[in-house]
Amino acid sequence: MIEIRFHGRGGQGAVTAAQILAKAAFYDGKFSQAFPFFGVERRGAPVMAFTRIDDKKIRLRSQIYEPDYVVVQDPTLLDTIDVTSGLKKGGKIVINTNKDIKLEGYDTYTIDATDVALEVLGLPIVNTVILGAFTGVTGEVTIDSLKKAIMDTFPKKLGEKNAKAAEVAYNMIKEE
Amino acid sequence: MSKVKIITGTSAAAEAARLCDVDVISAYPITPQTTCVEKLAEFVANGELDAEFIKVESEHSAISACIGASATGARTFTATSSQGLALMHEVLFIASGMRLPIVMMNANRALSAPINIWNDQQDSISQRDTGWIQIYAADNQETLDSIIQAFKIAENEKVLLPVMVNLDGFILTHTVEPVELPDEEEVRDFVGIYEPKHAYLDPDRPITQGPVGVPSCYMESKYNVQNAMNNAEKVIMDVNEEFAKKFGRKYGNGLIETYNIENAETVLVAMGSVCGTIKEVIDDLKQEGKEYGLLRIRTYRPLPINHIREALKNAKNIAILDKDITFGMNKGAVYTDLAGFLKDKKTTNYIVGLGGRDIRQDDIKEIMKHAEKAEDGETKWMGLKEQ
Amino acid sequence: MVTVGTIIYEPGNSTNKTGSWRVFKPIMDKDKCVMCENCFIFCPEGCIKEKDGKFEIDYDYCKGCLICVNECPVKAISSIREEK
Amino acid sequence: MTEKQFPREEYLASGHRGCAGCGAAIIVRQALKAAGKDTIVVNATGCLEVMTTPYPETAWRVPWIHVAFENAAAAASGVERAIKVLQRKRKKYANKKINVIAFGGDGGTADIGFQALSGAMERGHNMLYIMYDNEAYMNTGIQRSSSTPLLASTTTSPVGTVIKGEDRPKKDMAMIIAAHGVPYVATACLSYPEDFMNKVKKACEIEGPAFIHALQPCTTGWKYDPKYTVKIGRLAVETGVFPLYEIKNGEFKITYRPLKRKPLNEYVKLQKRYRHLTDKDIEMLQKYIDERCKLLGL
Repeated sequence: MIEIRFHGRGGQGAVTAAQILAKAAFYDGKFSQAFPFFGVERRGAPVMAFTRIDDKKIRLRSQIYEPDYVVVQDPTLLDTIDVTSGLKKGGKIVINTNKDIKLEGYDTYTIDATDVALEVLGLPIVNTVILGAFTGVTGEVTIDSLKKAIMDTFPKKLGEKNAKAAEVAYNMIKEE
Repeated sequence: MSKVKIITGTSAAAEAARLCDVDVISAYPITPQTTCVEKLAEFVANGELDAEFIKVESEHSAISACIGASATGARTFTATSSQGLALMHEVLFIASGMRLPIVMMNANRALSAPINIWNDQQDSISQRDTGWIQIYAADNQETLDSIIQAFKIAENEKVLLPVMVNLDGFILTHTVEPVELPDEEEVRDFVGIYEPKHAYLDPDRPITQGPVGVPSCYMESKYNVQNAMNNAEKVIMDVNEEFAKKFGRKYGNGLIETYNIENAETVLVAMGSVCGTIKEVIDDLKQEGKEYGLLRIRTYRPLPINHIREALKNAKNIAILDKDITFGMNKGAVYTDLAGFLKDKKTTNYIVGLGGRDIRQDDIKEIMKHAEKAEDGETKWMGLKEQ
Repeated sequence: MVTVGTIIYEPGNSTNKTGSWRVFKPIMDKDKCVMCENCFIFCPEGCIKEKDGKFEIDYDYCKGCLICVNECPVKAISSIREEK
Repeated sequence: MTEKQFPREEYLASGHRGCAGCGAAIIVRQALKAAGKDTIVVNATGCLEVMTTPYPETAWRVPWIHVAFENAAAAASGVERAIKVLQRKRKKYANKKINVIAFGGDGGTADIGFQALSGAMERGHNMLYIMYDNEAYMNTGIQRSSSTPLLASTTTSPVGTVIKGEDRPKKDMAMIIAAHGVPYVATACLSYPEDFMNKVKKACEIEGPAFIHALQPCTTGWKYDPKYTVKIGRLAVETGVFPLYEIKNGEFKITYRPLKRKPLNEYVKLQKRYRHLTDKDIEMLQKYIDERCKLLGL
């Protein structure tokens, strides 16, 4: 079973990202589950969301403490939160930042998702962009399934734009 | 055509109500149920469900309007959680006493104070004696399937009791996972149309519903409810079978579900989503050559006493998990219910997951180990921090 | 046997004879009555009924409140002590 | 008078257990004669419910439901919407206009049922709510409600050595409901059956929520000879204690205007709940009533 943790701020769509990833895995023929960290956070506050992916039906209902992957949607979170908490040794972490960051002991990937989002979507909403990067980095889901999952999460036009944004990020990170 | 969607538990509940073509919905928002009524409001607003949605000003009015609607002959659905369910309390007795087959989704959440929006089962457990059938779902698929079954159970002429389908707050309500949505036509064929013979208000048949139950009739009236509960046991099993035949899924015998119980001396008894985690642990330990079993109580009311006793007949150590507490007794309600008819067994009670305290696999392992050795019968509060 | 849901299926079957409650008894003088309907519409029991164009008091149910006596504009209803 | 003024059909059967001279029974008889057969009654817990339905007997000849004390308006909401959806989806109650009438006492309406009532009125259900106001909790033995008038004695607003009767004025339910913007609000009294029944008819005909605040003299709670139920109701109106008006689509209209308002004394002297009043008390009350009548243009 693969476990992924998303870090974001309330309103940035971390929960939606976790759900889209779960959908994408399902379209790949796998079983999946996604859930938010059940907090009391409001818009702007740090939030977490989780995805589990497995080849068999997922029955586990506890929270995720030792993820295989971590996704960080907002670089400012790095200052206040231990984003690598519990991350498995050598685990991959994908961070939205325009800086070159390396986190000791982990496979760190960076992408300026805000820039991509502004360019493709015209909005600084990074959740689909960073999912594209995550897909490129990990290969845990296929880019086609990710795009499909994005398309059926948003209304038609918005879905197309977001799928495009994910693909741009996917290609960018692949080329690195 | 059935189709699989990745949806939350509350969406699954809303989808079930839509598939059952409910006539009247009356509900009030409360975390973590809210997304269910939002979804239903959306269905009605988009014409995907032809129903009247009464946007009441409280849960008390929600269930009261449900009674009015059901007593007029409409298929009626509501949803709530925690404080909302507690606010409904007095009216819940009235729904069962009037024999109205209302179906409710309850998102299990802790009760104040301190205020807490997270999961435990104190809310529905506290409504144990209201005469409602109580089903506890273990995942989102079961939530959807149970609500469909609930209408068929509730509206059965031998039953005619309201049904509460419980799902763990956040753990299921806010988790997305694959859920198969059965074909609408097939569901409607399965549940049929609600055509009450006993209770409906019609000027051409002026009946009096909810009269004064004088001492000469009150006991009989309540005995009727108990009889209906007795009948419900078989009806729930039959509906579970019938559902399996039509839709290919079943939940134990409808009343209880067992897992690896035949190989195990130590058996855990639990309700709701934690059973998934327990199964996972059982499978892990099996690989290490250790055998543990699970008895999941799916139907808490009627409590299937004979089925539980039979399932546990070979168990040596019985660990009963409660997401609730009976203050002043230091036991959970499930434990106190079961202890009465498992007198010859060694039973230990574990209070778990109150107010959203996560139940980890390690907690389950600890319970298993503890139950094997426990002698004193003391209740153990799992994960309690030192004060 | 108590019905399912304790429902009463026979409308208006409250046939218990509340006339036995009476201490005073209204007596209607049909000749004086002008059919103004005051007694009829003010009776809490609905036991003043029209029969053959005249009002009659149904003593099976009249509790003897004497509203009719008090509201009759032509004094067609008088009261006496109930004899038991 | 040759033409029949009032319908002969009875929808509340004799044999109910109301007190001799019960005003609530008169209100129900009159209201149902006006509403007719195609009516469903929702009843809050209270005297009316208790006295009419000791199982297995019922005084009701229309379909009737009682759920609890504080939720008649909510239960009626459910009945009304169920009729609507069943007419639409299942062709039940086809081609029939069904009146949904809720009866609640002052406690079940102005106090414990206030929230449910406010919700139902605000939501626009096509129903009529009739508050039969006997100005205290009569079913439990004459305790004060928010509808108990100033200085009236009840068991929880007793005449003591320090406090003499109810110390708060009566809550104005009709105006509160009018503020909800519902299409029809009226006050009524059983002593004016034509006026009351006209209002019930209008309330049933109008689309949307309607509310009638009906004053109901209570022989037991107000402590008077049962034969005076109608007379005391009439005096309440003639003195201006309980003015009769309606507010139809926002338009206020006095429906009965006494030629000359009678002095309050005539009203209070018949009721033992007021027997402790001094001349000064009556003067104070008279002034209070005069001011209120002035506001209404009476």
